[in-house]
Amino acid sequence: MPWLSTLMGVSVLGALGVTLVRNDKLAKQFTLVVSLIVLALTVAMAVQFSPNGDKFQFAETYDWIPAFGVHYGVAVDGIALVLILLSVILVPIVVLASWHDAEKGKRSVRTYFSLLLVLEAMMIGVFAATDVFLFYVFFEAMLIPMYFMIGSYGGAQRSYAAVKFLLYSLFGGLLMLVAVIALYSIAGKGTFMFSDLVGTVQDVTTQKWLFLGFFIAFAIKAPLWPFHTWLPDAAAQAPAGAAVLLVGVLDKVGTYGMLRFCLELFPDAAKFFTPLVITLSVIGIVYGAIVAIGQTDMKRLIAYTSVSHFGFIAMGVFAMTTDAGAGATLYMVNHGFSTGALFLIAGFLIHRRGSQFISDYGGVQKVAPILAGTFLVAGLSSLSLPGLSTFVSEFMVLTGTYQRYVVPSVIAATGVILAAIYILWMYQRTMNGPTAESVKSLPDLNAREKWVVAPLIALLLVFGFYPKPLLDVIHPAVKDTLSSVSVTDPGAAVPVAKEGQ
Amino acid sequence: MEPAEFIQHSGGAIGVAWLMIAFPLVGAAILLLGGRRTDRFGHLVGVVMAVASFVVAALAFVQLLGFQPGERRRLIPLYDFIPGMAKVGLLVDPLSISFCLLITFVGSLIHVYSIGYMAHDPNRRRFFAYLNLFVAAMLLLVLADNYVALFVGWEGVGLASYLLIGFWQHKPSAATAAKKAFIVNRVGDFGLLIGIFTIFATFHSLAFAQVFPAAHGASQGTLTAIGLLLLVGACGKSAQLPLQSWLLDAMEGPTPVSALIHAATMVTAGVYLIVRSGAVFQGAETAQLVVTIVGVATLLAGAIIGTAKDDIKKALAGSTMSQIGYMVLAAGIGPAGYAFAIAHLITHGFFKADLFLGAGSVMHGMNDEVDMRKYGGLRKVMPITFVTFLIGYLAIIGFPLLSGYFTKDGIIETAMEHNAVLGWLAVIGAGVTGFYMSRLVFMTFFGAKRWEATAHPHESPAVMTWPLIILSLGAIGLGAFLIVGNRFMTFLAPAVGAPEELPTFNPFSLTGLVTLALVAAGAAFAWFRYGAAEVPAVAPRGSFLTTFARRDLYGDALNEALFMRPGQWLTRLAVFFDNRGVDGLVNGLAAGIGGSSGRLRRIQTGFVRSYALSIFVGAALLAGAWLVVGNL
Amino acid sequence: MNGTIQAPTIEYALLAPMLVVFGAAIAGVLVEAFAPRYLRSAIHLPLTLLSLAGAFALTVWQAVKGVPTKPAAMGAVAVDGPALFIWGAILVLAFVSVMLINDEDHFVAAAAAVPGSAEEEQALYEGAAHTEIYPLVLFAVGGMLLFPASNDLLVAFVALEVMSLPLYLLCGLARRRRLLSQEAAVKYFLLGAFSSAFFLYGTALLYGYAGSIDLAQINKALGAVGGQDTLLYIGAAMLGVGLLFKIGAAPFQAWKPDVYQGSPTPITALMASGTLVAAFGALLRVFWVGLGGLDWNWRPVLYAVAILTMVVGAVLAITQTDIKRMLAYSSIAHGGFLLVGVIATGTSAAQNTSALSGILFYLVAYGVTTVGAFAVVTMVRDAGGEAWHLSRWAGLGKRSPLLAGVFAFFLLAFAGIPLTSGFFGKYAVFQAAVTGGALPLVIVGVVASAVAAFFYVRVIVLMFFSDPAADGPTVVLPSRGTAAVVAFAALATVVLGVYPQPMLDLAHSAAHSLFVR
Amino acid sequence: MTTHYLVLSALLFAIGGVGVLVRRNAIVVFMCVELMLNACNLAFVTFARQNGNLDGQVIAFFVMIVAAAEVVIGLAIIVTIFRTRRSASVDDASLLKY
Repeated sequence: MPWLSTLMGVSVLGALGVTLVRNDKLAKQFTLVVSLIVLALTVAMAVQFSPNGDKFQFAETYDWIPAFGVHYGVAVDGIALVLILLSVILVPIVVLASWHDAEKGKRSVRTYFSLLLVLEAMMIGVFAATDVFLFYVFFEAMLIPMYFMIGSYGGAQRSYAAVKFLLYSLFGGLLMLVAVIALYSIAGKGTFMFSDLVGTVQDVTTQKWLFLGFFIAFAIKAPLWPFHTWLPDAAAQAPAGAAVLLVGVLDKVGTYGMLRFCLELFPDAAKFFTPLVITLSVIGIVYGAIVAIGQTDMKRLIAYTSVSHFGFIAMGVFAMTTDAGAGATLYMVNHGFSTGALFLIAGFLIHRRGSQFISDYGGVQKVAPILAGTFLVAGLSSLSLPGLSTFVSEFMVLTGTYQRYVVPSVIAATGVILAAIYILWMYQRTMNGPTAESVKSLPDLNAREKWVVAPLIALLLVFGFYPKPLLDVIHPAVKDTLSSVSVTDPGAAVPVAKEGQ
Repeated sequence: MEPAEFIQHSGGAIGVAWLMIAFPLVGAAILLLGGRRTDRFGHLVGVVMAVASFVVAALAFVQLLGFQPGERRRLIPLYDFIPGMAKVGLLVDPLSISFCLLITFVGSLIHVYSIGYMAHDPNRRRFFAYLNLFVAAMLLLVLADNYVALFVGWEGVGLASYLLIGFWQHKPSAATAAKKAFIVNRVGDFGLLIGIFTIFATFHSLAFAQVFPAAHGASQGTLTAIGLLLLVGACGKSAQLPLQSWLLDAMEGPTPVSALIHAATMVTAGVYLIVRSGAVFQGAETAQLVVTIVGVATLLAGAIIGTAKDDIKKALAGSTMSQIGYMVLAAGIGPAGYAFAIAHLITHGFFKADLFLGAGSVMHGMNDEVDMRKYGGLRKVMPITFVTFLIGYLAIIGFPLLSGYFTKDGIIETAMEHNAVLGWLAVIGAGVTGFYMSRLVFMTFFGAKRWEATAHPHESPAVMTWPLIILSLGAIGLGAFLIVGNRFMTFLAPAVGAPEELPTFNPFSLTGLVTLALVAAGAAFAWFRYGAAEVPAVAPRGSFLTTFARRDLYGDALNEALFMRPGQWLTRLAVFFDNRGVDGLVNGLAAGIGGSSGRLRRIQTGFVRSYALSIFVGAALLAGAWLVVGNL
Repeated sequence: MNGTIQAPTIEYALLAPMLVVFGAAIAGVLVEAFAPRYLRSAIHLPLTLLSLAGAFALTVWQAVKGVPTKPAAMGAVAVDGPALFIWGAILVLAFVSVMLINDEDHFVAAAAAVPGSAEEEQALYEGAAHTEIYPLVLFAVGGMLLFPASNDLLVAFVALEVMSLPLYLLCGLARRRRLLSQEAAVKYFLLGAFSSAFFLYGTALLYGYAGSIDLAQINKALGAVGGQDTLLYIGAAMLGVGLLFKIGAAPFQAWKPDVYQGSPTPITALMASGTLVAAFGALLRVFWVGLGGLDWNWRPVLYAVAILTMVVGAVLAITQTDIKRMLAYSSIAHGGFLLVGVIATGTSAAQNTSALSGILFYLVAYGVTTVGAFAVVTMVRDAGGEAWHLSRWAGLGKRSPLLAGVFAFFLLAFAGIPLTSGFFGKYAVFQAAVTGGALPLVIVGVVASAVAAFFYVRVIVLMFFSDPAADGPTVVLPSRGTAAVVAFAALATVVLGVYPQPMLDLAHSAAHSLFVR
Repeated sequence: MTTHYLVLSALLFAIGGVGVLVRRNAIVVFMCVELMLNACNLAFVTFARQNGNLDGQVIAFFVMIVAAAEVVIGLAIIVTIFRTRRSASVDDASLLKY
């Protein structure tokens, strides 16, 4: 069964279907059902994935544009699989969370949900693409639905934010296009299939230039310091649901791209640039966190926390140890859930009070304890509290990095302290203290909102204590990636007795 | 005597040791997820879960005693937590079981006590949920068989502590204190994390059973680094210098919390960590030296702070700092000190919980007044509280034959043998303890009544006094039970090792006598100042030293000047830089292109002749370029 | 010689498409002369469309039958693969443009009447119309067909004039804003004539250099003739001026915004699509065939021109407030992107083929999209005619989501977003350029694309993210022709964006044999 | 020998070109363009002589025809705008700009 095509097909047909439904409420329900079907299908696919089987599974390859050597090639390895799972899990949650978001501005509700499903198809496609060109196509094309979601349904500064988002990403993408073209012509294989391109560029100088072309695009997308300034604007202006997909999934394409393309296609260049990337990541971690502390706008604050978190992910990718790589991949998934929860709950709060500014709140815990409690849990996941899944990934990234780069990982670990400051200070200012007059009559979470938050928190908890199912899938893929970069994990200085001896 | 081998275990109460964690965890889950529906019986669920946990701990203890001493380190594997990095399991050995008993027993008592103490709080259910959560996390911390799981518990107790300090979150001071506790603890955790990284990088394992036997193989430098980093973690959690500042603020939490978390159990986790990682510290003398210095410095600092506080809970908090300083000091000495450190930890758990709960009982009767200057003469109206408090007091100052006498004296003696300077400083600390604890008792229970007009002090209900009574029994007898005949040292030996030559208890050693004399002098001085003399309702200005102590040795001021203000300044700078610098560059580039577009379009004048000119000039340029290229 | 003049051999079958168009044009003139006024329109439209369709059919037939390998008409006209492809493209674009032109509302009632005068009132009242438009368009299209196929410079010059002269007139025939329209006509005419003089002078110099105006002969002479290099270089440069003027390359771009803005929108559509395609065809033929041996010489020059064109087009478009002007600058930028492809020649035939097929694909993709975009512009109206000012387009997405959506889609295609035709066009050209070693040019190209994206996106922002003005423009109910044009353009943009393979194959097979010599 | 003619042709072309740039009257501008075309003709004829074939002379005839056609169109346009604006100055027609 062509699983991946089916997933995308269902989403796209769903998107078309939504535009045909006349009634807004029906359209929402329809979208929810479609996204749940996609989720169910993905889960059905995921259980058939054998972690130690072929590297790429569920592969489908057809010629698309033979003139350019372009294929419609999709398949997943462990890394792609978990990211697709992340995407399809978040979509129904976002649909449910955005139930009333599109209604504010008298904009078309159906369009919003239709865009959401289009985006879902593209998110699946971008992670599943095994053809570099196809990846690029999805990479760029997925900007458009997000652009419309931010621009049409966002906050007051929405068009500025949307344009900035689009142009910044487009700029990076175009640089990548040059590199893609150059890769094709240098490889001279007449094909864009990833597996055929691996190892074709031998010259190190060429590798470096091509690497930069790809990397800058991914660094903008991720976003890595200093290419991050579009994110706070975009995330703050986007409706909460779109912000979740933007930060939770779209940005992961950047770090995913680094892991998949920058490392495997240009191993020597990747090694050459590792010090630079690690430095940028570490700066991003600390800087993002410090700037987050100084924010007055909740959504901007969350966006800056993500800048910090993406620093961790990039650092893990480029540390080039199995632990760090697997940790970084897991981080991508966990961060999706964690930031997703934060954005959504902050969105609920903002929706109630109509302000994004922290200073407009205070003492919400008293009037809306469930909202406050879930917000705290989401916040704690952002500061990587053990017991929540984000801890596992951050721990793995830091431990893995420490094995090779001691000083960077130590500096990065200060992010642990800074995270506590930005999260708890925000929590204190919004939720604690005497109840502010303006929030006295704030209602607590309703049933729909609880259904939005519950699965996220459940996932955070379950993977916090039992990340093995994900890691079992991720590990072989990461090992494979690193072996194609031909790096080996540093060994132990002091051998220990193995278990059972 | 070297520690025993690790043995895989299954079956019996030890085999289901995870139930100890599971019970309170389930309790917390029921209470949190159940919401208001569980309001009516929530506190009972909490108590039952804590007691159930105690029962499992007790049964496990009994089972453990059934093994030969050399076979008392039992590993119970649970599951693969982080594949390739950490398999999670439990380690039941004399050390962990001691903690389990302390935590579950004192914890259960405090649960019971809280039923009364929190009776009128609308959020009592939530309080019990957090207490249960704490117990579960604390048990995970001590039962974990590897550093990751330990860290999970470590942070878990931090979370519970955060939630409980800020339980009355509507008070800004409570919310701020909670946040401060968490953040300062995070600084410690940062050190602990790096320590764990180093362990993993060195051994490629985080399991105690693999790391400890191999520890001697690592280089001195590595072990020192690990030791110091673990110490940073311990300092955070155990409020040792320089990460002590949060503990005093933490008294914003309800008093049972102060008793359980910030006196009896959580704050001693640092001591646990150091003792548990003995294999690492014993290979790193420098690290051990630093540990002892930190311990001594903190025991003195805590004692000094305790002398100046009028807030009964803060005075006790200073005392807690000081007592943990003793434990850390002992833990830094090595196997000779481990047993005393843990023994003092246990007895301290009893008498300090007793004192805190007693203080809570007083506050309960005094409309939550905490200022001792508004107490006085309470012994008559609160007889049970008074008696139990008095026992706790005598225990802590080291009154002969009570618990503290044995355990603290053990520490001082060992320290004296290890390093005379440290030993004498510890003795001085004991003297100061005698003063500030006496001051506290005299101001509270003796002298004239200085109550507010609205106060109607009364004895607390039985649900609160019974825990006091039980705890005070522990405060009386536990020390002798553990120390006499080196019972505890022998018991712990399989877990932490013991010196080849067991110490002999000498009640008439020089050190012991001097200590007693100093304590007596301190108590007497306190009597003259606060027992016999009138206590002014408002604290006198006092000397520079008094202010120094009142202001927590300027710890907060130092933090503020060194970290907070520069931090705020840095934050503002970073935000400004981000908006104007990084983003400014991006926007500036865009504006630059837009601006040049605006200027360049003026070239398009609209006059056809100027267009013709551009064609003419263009043609000339084209021809010129062609010629230049052609003739190259 | 001997006093006997041999009759030239003319391959009428090969030239049939052009002959059909020219024949129909002449027939159109006769219709003007003899048919009664009320019938003219009814005759012209079918005549024009049928002739274009017929010419297209003949072109297809020609292509199916087999592409000739020798120039036709005594070496004057080369009907080769690229020419046939370009013919097909021009004919399709002309066909759809005529469907726009058919909407007579765009053209002046009486060109001779002074704007605002009583005569004009009268003409309007009578419903007069200049039906000469149709034969003029056919003449222009005929010129467009001949221009890229001309194999010697004289034919090229004549074709250039045949193409341009009717367009000069057509530019001045707008129904509304007649002052602007007339100004556009004057400017276009004067500058066009000026530039064709350069073209002619270049022809003269090359004739002097090579002794022939036949492109193949000139190329042959490049190596053989010595000592007259200055003549050659200046001649080639002058020729270049004429050609670059037509495609609107900087610094010869100045006419484009003014003329595009002032002309009747359907004519703008024809110019932006058909003329551009024809001019690029001619440019390629002249440079690749006539000056092919001189590529080491002209490549650096065109390199600079391409960069300047892309930058000027992209940067100046940013601050435009008039939709047609903005599209004009966009067309300049696209001309620059296409020039990148012209430079992407190489030593191997495969490289040249891929560059040529890339350009051909780009021309089709851009042409179709641009006609569609101008068709949309004709539909957004104010009281005074088309609403050109961008601020008037605010909130169009809310008033008329479908139209705005289609227009946004065209804009995204211009910007080169994947899954639109514009992306593959740009990709094809850039890929050829990278393979040809012009990487720096491609980097400038993508940076310019990013800048260009800004103003496309800005229009989308206006249409969708801004609130509509209270007295915003109305969207007229499109005539069947206009609707068909928009639908066709949208469909083509989608199909070429999602499944470009057939068109790429076509372009490739057209380019495969390259230009005949 | 033919060089003089070529120089004259170039001069005429340049004069025509400069005339387009400096003259305001549309008719005069247009005449300058015609001058440029005639300069081309002179060059063609000269080169024909130089190259010894007739092509150049034939071309000159073609150019004359084209120039005539251009005149027709050009005058029509110029007259129309003159009627509207009552001015033949090309500088007056500058509404379309920037």
